[in-house]
Amino acid sequence: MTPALWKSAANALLEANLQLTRGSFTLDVRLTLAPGEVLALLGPNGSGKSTVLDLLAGLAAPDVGTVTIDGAVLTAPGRFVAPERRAIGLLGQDALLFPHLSARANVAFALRVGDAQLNASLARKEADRWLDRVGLKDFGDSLPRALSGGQQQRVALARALAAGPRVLLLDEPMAALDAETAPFMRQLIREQLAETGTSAIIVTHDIVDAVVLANRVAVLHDGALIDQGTTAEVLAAPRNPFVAALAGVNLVVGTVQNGAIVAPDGRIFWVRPADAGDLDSTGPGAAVFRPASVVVHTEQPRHASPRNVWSARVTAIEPGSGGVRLRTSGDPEVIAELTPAAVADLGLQLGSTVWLSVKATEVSAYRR
Amino acid sequence: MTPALWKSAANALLEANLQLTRGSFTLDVRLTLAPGEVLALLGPNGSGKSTVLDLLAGLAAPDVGTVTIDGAVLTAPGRFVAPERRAIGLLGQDALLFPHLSARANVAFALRVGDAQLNASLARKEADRWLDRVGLKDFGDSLPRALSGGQQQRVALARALAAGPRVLLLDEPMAALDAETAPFMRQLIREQLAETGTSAIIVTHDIVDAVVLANRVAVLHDGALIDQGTTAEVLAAPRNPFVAALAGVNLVVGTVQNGAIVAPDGRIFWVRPADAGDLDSTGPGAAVFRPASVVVHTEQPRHASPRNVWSARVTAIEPGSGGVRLRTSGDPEVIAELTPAAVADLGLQLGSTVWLSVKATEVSAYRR
Amino acid sequence: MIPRLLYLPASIGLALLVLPLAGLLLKVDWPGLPALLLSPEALQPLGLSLATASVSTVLCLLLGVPLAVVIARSQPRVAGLLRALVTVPLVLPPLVGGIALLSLLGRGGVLGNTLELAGLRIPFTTAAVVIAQTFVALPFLVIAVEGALRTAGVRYERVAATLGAGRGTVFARITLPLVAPGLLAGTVLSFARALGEFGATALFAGNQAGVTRTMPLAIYTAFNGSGVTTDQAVALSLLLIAVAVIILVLVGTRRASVLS
Amino acid sequence: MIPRLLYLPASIGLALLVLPLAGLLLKVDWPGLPALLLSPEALQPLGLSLATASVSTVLCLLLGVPLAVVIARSQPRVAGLLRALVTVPLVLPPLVGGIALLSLLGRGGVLGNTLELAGLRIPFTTAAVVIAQTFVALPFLVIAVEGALRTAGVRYERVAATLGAGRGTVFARITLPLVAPGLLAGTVLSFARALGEFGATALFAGNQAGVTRTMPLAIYTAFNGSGVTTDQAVALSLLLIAVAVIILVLVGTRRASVLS
Amino acid sequence: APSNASDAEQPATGLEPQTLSVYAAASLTGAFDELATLLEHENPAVDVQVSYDGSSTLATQIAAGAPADVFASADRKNMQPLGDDALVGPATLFAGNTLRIAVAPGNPLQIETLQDLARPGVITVLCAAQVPCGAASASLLANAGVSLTPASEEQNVTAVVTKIAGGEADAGLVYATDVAANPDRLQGVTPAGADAVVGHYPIAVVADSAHVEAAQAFVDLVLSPAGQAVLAAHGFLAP
Ligand SMILES: Nc1ncnc2c1ncn2[C@@H]1O[C@H](COP(=O)(O)OP(=O)(O)OP(=O)(O)O)[C@@H](O)[C@H]1O
Ligand SMILES: Nc1ncnc2c1ncn2[C@@H]1O[C@H](COP(=O)(O)OP(=O)(O)OP(=O)(O)O)[C@@H](O)[C@H]1O
Ligand SMILES: [Mg+2]
Ligand SMILES: [Mg+2]
Repeated sequence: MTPALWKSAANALLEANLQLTRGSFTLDVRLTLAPGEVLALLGPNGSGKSTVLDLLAGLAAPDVGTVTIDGAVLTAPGRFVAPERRAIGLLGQDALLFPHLSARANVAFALRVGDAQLNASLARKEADRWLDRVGLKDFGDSLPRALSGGQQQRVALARALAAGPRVLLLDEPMAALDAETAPFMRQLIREQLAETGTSAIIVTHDIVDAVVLANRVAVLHDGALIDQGTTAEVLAAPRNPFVAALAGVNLVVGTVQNGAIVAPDGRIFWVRPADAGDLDSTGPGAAVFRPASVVVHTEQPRHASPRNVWSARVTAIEPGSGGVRLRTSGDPEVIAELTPAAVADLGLQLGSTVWLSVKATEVSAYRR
Repeated sequence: MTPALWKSAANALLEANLQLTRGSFTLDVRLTLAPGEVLALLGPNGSGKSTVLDLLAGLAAPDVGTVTIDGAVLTAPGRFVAPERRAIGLLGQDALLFPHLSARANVAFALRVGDAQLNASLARKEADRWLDRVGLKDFGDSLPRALSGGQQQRVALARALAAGPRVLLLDEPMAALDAETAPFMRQLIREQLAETGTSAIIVTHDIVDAVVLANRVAVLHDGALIDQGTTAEVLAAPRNPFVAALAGVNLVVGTVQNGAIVAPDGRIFWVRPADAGDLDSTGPGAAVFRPASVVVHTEQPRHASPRNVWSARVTAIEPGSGGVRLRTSGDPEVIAELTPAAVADLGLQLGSTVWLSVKATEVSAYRR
Repeated sequence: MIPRLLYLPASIGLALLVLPLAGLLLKVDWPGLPALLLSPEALQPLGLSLATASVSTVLCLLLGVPLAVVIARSQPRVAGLLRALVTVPLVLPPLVGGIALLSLLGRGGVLGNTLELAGLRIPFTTAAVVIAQTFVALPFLVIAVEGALRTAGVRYERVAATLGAGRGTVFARITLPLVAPGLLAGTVLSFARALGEFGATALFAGNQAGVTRTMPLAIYTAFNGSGVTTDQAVALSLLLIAVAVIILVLVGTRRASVLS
Repeated sequence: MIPRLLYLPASIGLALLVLPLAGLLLKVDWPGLPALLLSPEALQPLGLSLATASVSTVLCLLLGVPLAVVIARSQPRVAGLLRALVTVPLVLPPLVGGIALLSLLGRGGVLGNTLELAGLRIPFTTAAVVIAQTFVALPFLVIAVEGALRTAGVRYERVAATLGAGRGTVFARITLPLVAPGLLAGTVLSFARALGEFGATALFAGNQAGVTRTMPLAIYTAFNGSGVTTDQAVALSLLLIAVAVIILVLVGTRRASVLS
Repeated sequence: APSNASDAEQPATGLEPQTLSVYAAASLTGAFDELATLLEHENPAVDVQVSYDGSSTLATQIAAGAPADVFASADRKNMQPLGDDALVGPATLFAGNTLRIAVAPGNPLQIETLQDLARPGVITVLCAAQVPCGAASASLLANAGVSLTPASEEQNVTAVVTKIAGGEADAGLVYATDVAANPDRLQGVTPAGADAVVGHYPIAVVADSAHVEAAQAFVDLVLSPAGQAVLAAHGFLAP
C-alpha cells in the first residue's frame, strides 16, 4: 500500500472515495480515472466490484464518501446527484433488457435518451447499425425472451455503448459470450471507447479482457484495493494469490532470508541475482515464477543445476493454455506446466510423488 | 456428418431425438449419453444449447421428438413426464436462487427433495457442508440478494449437485466465477460426478471446462450438431471456425486440389505429407495449423523453406495465452502468435502489411 | 404445474361466485324480458351507468396511478400508513360513504359551502354520481397498481436511469408498460366497482331519471316498487351483468394478448 | 425515482379518499361518543362483524388461492373467461347479490330446497352472513393473488421442479412464499370488504341482533331508526373505521417487514 | 293480566319462553319498539325482536323463508302477494299515515302550499313513485294539480328526511310520523288535501310461524286500544 499507488491524478476525470458497510462486508476504496483511461477492476467473487460500480453510477449511496466527475460533486455528504444526471453509464452483471421492448427498441431507447433531437425512425436505423455491430442484424424484432443468454448480453452491450456516456462502467460484459464472438466484442468496445474518448471501468474475471482493453488494472480484495498499476506491472509482480491465479503464475508469499524467499512451509526459493540484491535484510517478501519453468522429475534430481528442488504430491492434473497443468501439494501449492507427452512419459497420476525444481534465474522476487 | 459419429450407444443412459422450431430458429438434434459419461456441449451464442437442456429436463416440449432415460420414455408424441419426475437436474444460465430462502435453505431445499427421510436440522448441517465446499462457509444465512453474482452462481451449483439427480445438466456453470475459484469448482464438479456416477452435460464457452470435465464433446451450430467425439479428436480436426476459435487454431475450410487446400480467397495451403496422400481427388477439405506456427515477416521472404507464403494486413493485435496474437486479413482470417519482443522488433502496428509463412509440415488437413 | 389437490377448492370457489348468478337466471320472466330491456326505463339508466362509470374509471386512472406510484416507492412505514388510508373506503358500508361525501361536499359541508359561494352545487348532479363512483372505485385501482409496481421492482427503472433517461421518460416508457397487466386489472376492477356502485350514490347524488339514476338505483327502485315479485329488478340486474361480462371478457382477452 | 409531476394528482387522489372521512368526524357528537361506543348496541355488532369477517376471510383464502392458481396457470382464453366470471360479483349492486343468494339458497331456491330437506336452513343465520361476505369478498382475493402469481412467473417453480420437488412441495415452499405480498394484499382487501359488506347481507341474512346484525346493518338500523339524527350511525361508522384502520395498519406494517 | 315472577315460571295464562320475531316497516320503528316492550312486559318469558327495513325487503325475505312471526307492512302492495301465496295469515289494517310538507325549522323559504314546492329555486325531493310514500306523494300532487320535477326521487322516506334535515334539500313530502319523530330538525306543513291520501298499514301473522300464539298476541296488542294509543302518539292515524 505504498502511497505512490494512490497518487491523485491532477487531470483525473472521475475521483471516488467510498466507504460502505453491508452486513459483515466492508468496502473502503479510493480510485481515480483519467480522461480516456480504461481501468480493469479485478477481484475475487464478493470482493465488492459490482458494489463499487453501483456507488459510482449513483445506484447506491456510500455510508461516507465522495464521487466527483470533472470536479463536479456527484456524491458527498448531503449531496447526491441522481443516476440519470451523472453521465455515467452502467452495464450490469445481468443484461436486464427491457422485457417489453424488442432488441432494436432497447438500443433505440438508449440512443434517443442520449440525443433528444433524434427522431424515432432515425433512432431505429441507428439501432439496427448497432445490432449489426454486435452480430445480431437479424434479431432487431426479437423480444428479449426470444434471445439466448449471449445474444441478450450483446444487445445490452450495444445499448450501453449507444447511450454515449462520459464514463462507462462494464460489469463482466463478456461472461456469456462465445469464444468466436468475444474477440470481436472486445475489439468493438475498444474502438468505441477510443473513438468517443470515453473513460471506462471494466470488471472482468478474464485476464485477456484486462490486457486488451485496459490501460491500468486495479485489484479489489475484501472491499479494499490491494494493487493498482499498469497491467504489465501488476501481473509481473502479483501481490496476492488471486492476481497470481489470474496471471497464471506461481506466487510464494513468505519472508526474506539471506537473499532468498522462505515459504510458509519452510521451502526456500532462491531468486535471480537481479532481485536478490534487494533482499539483504529480513521482512515480508514474495517469489514469482511461471508454471512452465517448473521441471518435474520422478526421482530426486542429483548434481542438477537448479538450486530450488523439493518433493510434493500431485493433487490435480488439468489442461492448461500451454499444455497440461499439474497442481502439487505444499503451502502454497505450486503449479507445473508440461506437455501431454511428458505427462505420459513420466507416468504421472493423481497422488504420484514427484520432485520439482526451478532454476533460480527463473524466479523473480520483491519485498512486500 | 459421418454416420459413425451418431452411433447409438447400446448402453446409452439418456437418448434424445429433438426437433423444434421457434420463430426462424430450428433445432434438430440427436444425442446420447452413456452412464457416468460427461458430455461438453459447445456452440456459439444462439446455437440452441440452452434449448436442448430445457427439452431434456422437461421444461419445454419438442415439436417432434423423444427423450428416454434407461429405456423409460420421458418425452414422446403423446407422452410427457413432468420435470420433477425425470431425475434430470438442470442448473440454468441464471442462478435463480429462491429469493425468499437463505443460501443454506436453498441448498437444504434440494437435499430434502432428494431425500425425503432427511430431517430439517440434518439437512441444514449437510447444506452447510455444501456451502463450505463452494467456499461460502460464512454465507449460510445470507439471502440471495445479499450475495454477489459469483457467490450466487456457486450456491446454485451447490444446490444443483446436492439434489443428486441421475443426469445433471449444467448451463455455463463457471461463467461468473473468479479465476482463483474456477479451478476448485471444476474439481468439485468432477469429483462429485465421478463419486456419484452421475452423467452430465455441460454447456460452456471455455475450452478448459470441456477438457477438464468432459469425456466427450458435441458442437452445436444453428440448431444442428456439427461435430461430436472425444475432446482431443474434435479439437485436433476442427470442423468449423467456431471450434477452431475454441481450440485456438487456424482453420481454412476450402477445396482439395492437387494435394493442397485452396482457401475461398484463392490462397493455396500445402499440407504435411502424412495428410497429403488423402487429398488426391478434388472435393471439400480443410487445413488446420497453430498460430504459433505462423511466421511473420515485414518483407517478402525469398529462398525460404516454407511453401506457404502470402501477404496480409494486420487487423488486430491482442494478447494471447502464449504471447501476442496478430489477426490478419483474408478469407478466412489467419491468426499468428508471436513473442512481445518480436512484435516490437518488427515494429508491427494495426494496419501494417506483413508477409506470413507456414511450413507445410505444420499444416494438417482432412476431407470434409 | 398446478397441484391436483387445488382443483376441488377452486371449483367450490368458482361455484360460490357463479351459482348465485345462475340462480338469478331462474327468477327471470323470460317472455317479458325483451320488451323490458328495450324500454327507456332500462336503457336510460344503462347509458348513464356506462357513461359515468367510464368517466369515473378515467378519473381513477388519472388520480390513482400517481397515488400508487407514491405509495409503492415510499419508505415502508409511510407506505403502510398510506395503504391503510386508501383501503378504508372499502370498509365503509355504502350508506356511510354517502354521509361522508355529503358532510364534505353537501350544503353545509366543509367544502360544500365554499363551492356553493362559487355557484357550484354538487349533490343531485351527474358530477355527484361520478364523485361517488370514483370515491368507492379508486382504492381498487390504487391497490392493484401498487402491488404490480412493487412486484415489478425498480431494476429496469435503474437500468434506464444509468442510460441517462429522466424520470418522466422512465415512467412513461418503462414503468407503465411493465405494470400494464396490473394497470389493466386495476382498471377492470374499478370500472366494475363503479358500475355496481349504489349506496354512496343513492345518498349523495340522489335518484333523478336521466341525471343521477344509474342502473343500480333503477334496480333498487324497481325492487322497491314491485314488492315480492322481483322480476323487473332481476331483469335489470341481468342486463347490467350481461353488459359487464361482455366488457370484462373483451378487456380480459385483450389483456391476455398484451401479456401473450 | 418518482417523477415530480405525479405528486399533484396523487395528493388529489388521497384527498378524495381521506377528506370525506374527515368530514364525517365533524358530524360526530363527541360528548356522547364514549357511552355509545361502550353500549351493547355498538359492541355486539362489532364483535359479530369481526368474527364473521374473519371466518369469511379464511374461507376466501381456502377457496380463493386455489382458484387464483388455476386462473393464473390456465391458457390465456380460459383465464380471461374465468377472470371475467370472478369479477362479475363486483358489478352487482349489493341488493342484487342478496337476491341472487336467496334465489339459490333460499326457500324455493335450487339448492335451498335440497338443503331444506336435509334439515339445513342457511338464510337468516350467521352462516348466511359468512356466505354473503365470502361471496362479495372472494373476487378481491382471487384477483389480487392471481395478479401476484402471474407477475411472479414460473421461473422459480421450474427450478424447483428440476431439483425434483413435487407440485405440492413447490406450491407450499416456493409459490406461496413468493406471492406472500400479493396474498397479504388480497387478504386485507377481502377482510375490509367483508367487514363493510351490507347489501347482500341485509337481504340474505336479515337483521337480527346477535345473529346477523353486523356493524353495517347496525349502522343502517341506527340511520333508519333515528330518522334525522345520523349521530348514532356516524358514531358506529367511526368505530368501524377506527377498528379497520388499526387492523389495516397492523397488517400493513407486518407486510412491509415481510417485504423488507 | 298482571305479570310477576311466578307467572313467568308458571305460564298458565302467559306464554312459553320464546323469541318472537317481528318484521316491520322502517317507519314503524319508534312505535313498534314501544309495543315490543309492552308485550315483553305483559309476557316476561317472551323476547320480542323487531327487524325494521323497507317493506319490500321484508316481504322478499319472508317469501324466501325468513323466520318471521309477524309482518307489518307500510302498504298493501307488499302484503298482498304473501297472502295470495298463503305465506301469511289474514291481514288487518292497523294504522294510517298522511303526508306533510317537511321543511327546515323556521320554514326559511316560507313554503306553505304544494305549489310552493314547484317554485324555482326550491330544491324539492320526493320518494320514488314506486315506494309507498312516493305513490302517496304522486296522488297528493295530482289531486292538487301540481306538477314538479324533484331534484331526486329517494328510495325511502328516511332518505327524504335526511336530505331536508341535512340541508341538501329545501322541502319534500314525508309522513306525519316522520315529522313527529324529528321535532328539532324538521318542521311540518300540512298541505291541502292531505287527509284524502292515506297510506294504510296491514299486519299479519306469518303462516310458518312457530310462535303463532305469541304472534297473535302481538297483533292483538297492536290492534288493542293500548296499542293504538302508542301508534297515535307517534303520529299515526287510526286505520
Ligand atoms: N445487502 C447486503 N447485505 C450484506 N452483504 C451484502 C449485501 N449486498 C452485498 N453484500 C456483500 O457484499 C460483497 C460484495 O458484493 P459484490 O456484488 O460487489 O461483489 P463482486 O465483487 O461484484 O463479486 P462477483 O465477482 O461475484 O460479481 C459480497 O460479499 C456480498 O455478500
Ligand atoms: N420464443 C422464441 N422465439 C423465437 N426464437 C427463439 C425463442 N426462444 C429462443 N429463440 C432462439 O433460439 C435460439 C437458441 O437459443 P438458446 O438460448 O438455446 O441458445 P444458446 O445456445 O443457449 O446460446 P447462449 O450461448 O447465448 O446461451 C436463439 O437464436 C434464440 O434467438
Ligand atoms: Mg459482481
Ligand atoms: Mg444459453
